Amino acid sequence: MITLILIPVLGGIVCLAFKNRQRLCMTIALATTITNGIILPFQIFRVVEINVGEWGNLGIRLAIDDFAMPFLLSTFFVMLAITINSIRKQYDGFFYSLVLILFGTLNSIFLSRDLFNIFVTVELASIISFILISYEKKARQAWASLKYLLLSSLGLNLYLLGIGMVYMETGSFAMEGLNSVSTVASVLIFGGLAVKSGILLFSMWLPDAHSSAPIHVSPILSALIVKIDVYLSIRFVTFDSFLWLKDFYISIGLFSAIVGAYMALNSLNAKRLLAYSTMSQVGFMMVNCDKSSSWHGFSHAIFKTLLFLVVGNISYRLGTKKYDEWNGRLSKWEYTFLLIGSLAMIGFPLTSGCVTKEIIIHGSCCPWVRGGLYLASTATAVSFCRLIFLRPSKESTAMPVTHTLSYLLLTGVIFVHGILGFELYELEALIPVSVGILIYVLTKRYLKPLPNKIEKLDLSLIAYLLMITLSLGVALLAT
Amino acid sequence: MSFVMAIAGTLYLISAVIVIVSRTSFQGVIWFGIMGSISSLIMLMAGAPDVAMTQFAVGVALVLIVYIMALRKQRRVRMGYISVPSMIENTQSGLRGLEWEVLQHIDEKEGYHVEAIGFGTKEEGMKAVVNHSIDLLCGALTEDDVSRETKGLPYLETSIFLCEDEKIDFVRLKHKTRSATSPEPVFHKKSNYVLVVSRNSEDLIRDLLEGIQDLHESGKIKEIVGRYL
Amino acid sequence: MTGSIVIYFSIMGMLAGTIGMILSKNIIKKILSLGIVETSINMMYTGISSRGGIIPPIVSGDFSLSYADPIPQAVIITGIVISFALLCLSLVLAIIIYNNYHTMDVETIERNFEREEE
Amino acid sequence: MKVLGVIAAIAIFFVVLVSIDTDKSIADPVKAIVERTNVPNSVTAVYLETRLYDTVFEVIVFSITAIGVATLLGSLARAPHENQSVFHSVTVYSGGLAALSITLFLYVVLNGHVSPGGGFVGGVVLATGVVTYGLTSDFKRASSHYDRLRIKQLESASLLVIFALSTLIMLFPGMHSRLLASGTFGSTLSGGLIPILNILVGIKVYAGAWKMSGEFISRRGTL
Repeated sequence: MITLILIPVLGGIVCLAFKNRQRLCMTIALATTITNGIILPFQIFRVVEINVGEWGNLGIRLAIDDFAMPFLLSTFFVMLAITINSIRKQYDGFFYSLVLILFGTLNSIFLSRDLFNIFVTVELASIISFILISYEKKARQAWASLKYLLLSSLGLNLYLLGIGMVYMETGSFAMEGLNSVSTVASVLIFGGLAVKSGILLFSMWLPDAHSSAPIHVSPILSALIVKIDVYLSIRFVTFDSFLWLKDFYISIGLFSAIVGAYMALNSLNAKRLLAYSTMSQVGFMMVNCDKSSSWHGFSHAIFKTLLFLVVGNISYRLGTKKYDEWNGRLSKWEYTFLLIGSLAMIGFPLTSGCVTKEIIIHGSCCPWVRGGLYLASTATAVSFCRLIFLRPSKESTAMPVTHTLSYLLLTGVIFVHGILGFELYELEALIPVSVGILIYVLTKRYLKPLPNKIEKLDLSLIAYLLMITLSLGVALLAT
Repeated sequence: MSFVMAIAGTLYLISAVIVIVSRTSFQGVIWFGIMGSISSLIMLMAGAPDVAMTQFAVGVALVLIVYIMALRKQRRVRMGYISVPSMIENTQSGLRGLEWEVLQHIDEKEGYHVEAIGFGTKEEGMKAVVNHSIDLLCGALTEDDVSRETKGLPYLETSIFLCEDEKIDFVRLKHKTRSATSPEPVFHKKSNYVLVVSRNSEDLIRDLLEGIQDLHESGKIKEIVGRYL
Repeated sequence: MTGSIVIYFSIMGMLAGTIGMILSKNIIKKILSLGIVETSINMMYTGISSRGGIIPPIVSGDFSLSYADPIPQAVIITGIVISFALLCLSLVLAIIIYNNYHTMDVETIERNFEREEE
Repeated sequence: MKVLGVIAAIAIFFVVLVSIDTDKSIADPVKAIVERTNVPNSVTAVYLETRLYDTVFEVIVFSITAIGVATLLGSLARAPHENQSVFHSVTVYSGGLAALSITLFLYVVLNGHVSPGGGFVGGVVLATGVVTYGLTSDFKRASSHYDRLRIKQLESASLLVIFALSTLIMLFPGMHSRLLASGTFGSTLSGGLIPILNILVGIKVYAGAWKMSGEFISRRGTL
């Protein structure tokens, strides 16, 4: 099981050593991802636990179980698609070593059962994402990355404070200690990691960071780094001292789903639309924190990567991110993959998005939550109709083979998952989709971009601290 | 033992607060170094020599070098000044005056290293600006002092008076010891005080313009003028 | 007893750092306040380790002395080096921004970005 | 609006201050650690043997940041540092300081498992010494050693060796504890693979810290 972590990291270090030979690093990246994919099925389906170095309670424990399995699968698929897609963009060796080490770190986060080890690996993943966001050294990317850095390291310091309290109360950093820990420590641990989770008001840095990142970096951010906290929250909710979190998540998840979809509705920039919809999809995952949301994490990672790659390459080719200027200039192939991605995002039957979204909607606890989720999925439907109703141009410009290869890989996963998991009640999903299309056609002209004043550095910092005080109040009242 | 720790803890908090309220970020960095060494001292007393060594080496020595390198970005601004009472003058406690206050406000945001050089007369100062030996000249200069090679940035309206056929601006007139017999000063024309900047420092001009505009918007200019005139 | 004093002071230090981060307008000041939060956390972990005793955990044979707890200390050495790495990265980003906009002031930077947005 | 943020921060930390209970369970693992690793300095034993897994990620964080800073700063113009205002008294002192930091580096790294110290401290101490020498007196001479000693190749080689050694230790803990038990308690050669890891981490951290501050200096000019 350790090989899942060691092979990508080893590949990353070798790339680091030969970082000026670009072709060699690209082949190393491809080879490592594929070998990781080959050994993945043997590791995933056995529940295994390892004490690293047989140190028992003092040392670090790694364990695999079915919470982590969907995330490991999605990490592999996303990394494979991105490596294939980035062959034409001539990134230098350092980019591939960053991506590979990030791959290994994500695998390690999904396996580790030790709180401080999670801190170090999440910190490494964030440092890699800060460098990747500002990889093209533009001032806008540097500012988005700096905002993300300040907020995320303040959050991780609160997380460190929470672990300190856990160590004081239980005497070790093991995750089982979370069963008998004070609520304030659980709030700090939740609040510290929530800054990276993409829930609205917690991480207001997300739209800027995901929309200004380079083409092959924003899918990594949206599909993988956001899933770190989704996975950790699913795991934390199973412990006793986090019981208050389960119903707190319902309210903020629902709030984030609806308001995120509304903000996605009103954005003109395509990448910003996808960033806001990531925040609303995270809200979907958080509503009921159990295996269904981890599978929704898997399907969201796949179709969000497809969307970000397609949108990124189109905006790179046409030079503009505003999608209403794309009318009539998209090639046929690009339009079809954009259509598939948006349909999966809306939750059209036969796609993986619909399978997992329906499980969540049916699994949600009470009717008002189900109504809220339907409202959010209609709002998502309206916002993605803007991409669906773009007219492709007549002549079909050739698309590079690496792009088609990676898109086909992702669409294959979407449809296989969609068809395998097809249930009858999924036809219900057609209702929000059709209502969404109807609303879109009626109100096409009135939608104008919202002022994003809340995304300023100071305001997102204050919003984050206010949300932590809110969760502190909810936790103390609940127990 | 716990008494000593309490003292060190309060010292630590005081230096942390000073870092936050320090005016320029350069001062903040120095106090950050002091705070880092106090915290490594506390760690040593708390029985963690390894951590104290790492904190001191990383958190104080290397951090200070990196910060100074980052703050090193500030431009070295060579400022010539002609001392005019209440506009800009060199008192024993350093430079004081309305123009110095304006420059301080602009410097606060940009964080310049200002080197002040005194000049006897206007002509000397203007010659120094023309041959770019200084970047900026100030000292109650008005628009008609600005020659072609330099650039005048107006920051305060004033009026010029004719007194004994010599053009005197408002401030110098106020401080000029007028004997009873001198004729009443006659209002000559509207003009405004200028900061004379040498042409080749473009970003300095842009920053000063931005600072002056910010001063007018935020209304601080009236408050400063009220204090000095 | 000494451990809890260090812990209380470090939490107050974290409070000071967070308030500094909110109130300061200059990017370098915000990064400095972040440094204060990180130094306070590192100090808190030495407080946690010295609850049991303040004798440095370098053993010279007999285990009867009341040693400080080595695990938080070892763990926080990693934390210190990580906070240094974060600090260098944030300073580089601040310099890149300074080179384009010649200002370290948060409002002017965000005003420039809004002007570019339209 | 900022006042709201300040009030929220005060509320959070006040509740934390009130609810911290420092004397709940005080663990004392020194005996278990030292007995198994047979190394006097239990802090180094923890972060190089018990929690070696964290330290591997830690070294990767440091090297990634060092190269990341170098590439991100690559976009800026190199600042000329010919007219370095050199004060001769300072050069003598900083030269002596650099030499002293080399000896301190060797002491701290070699018996980091016996007396307080270790790879991280040693690397940073040496980097600070050499950087102050480079800053105050002659940056070109200070950075010439970087290519003469081929530290770039040494750095990536030490990263690979650290990674290989730590995977070996983690995969075969039994063998490593037998190796640890063989050395006599407290002597410099006693720590099994720990001193070797210490030296490699020291070189790695020195190279990373030197590259980072060197990049800063060459971009922003010396004092």
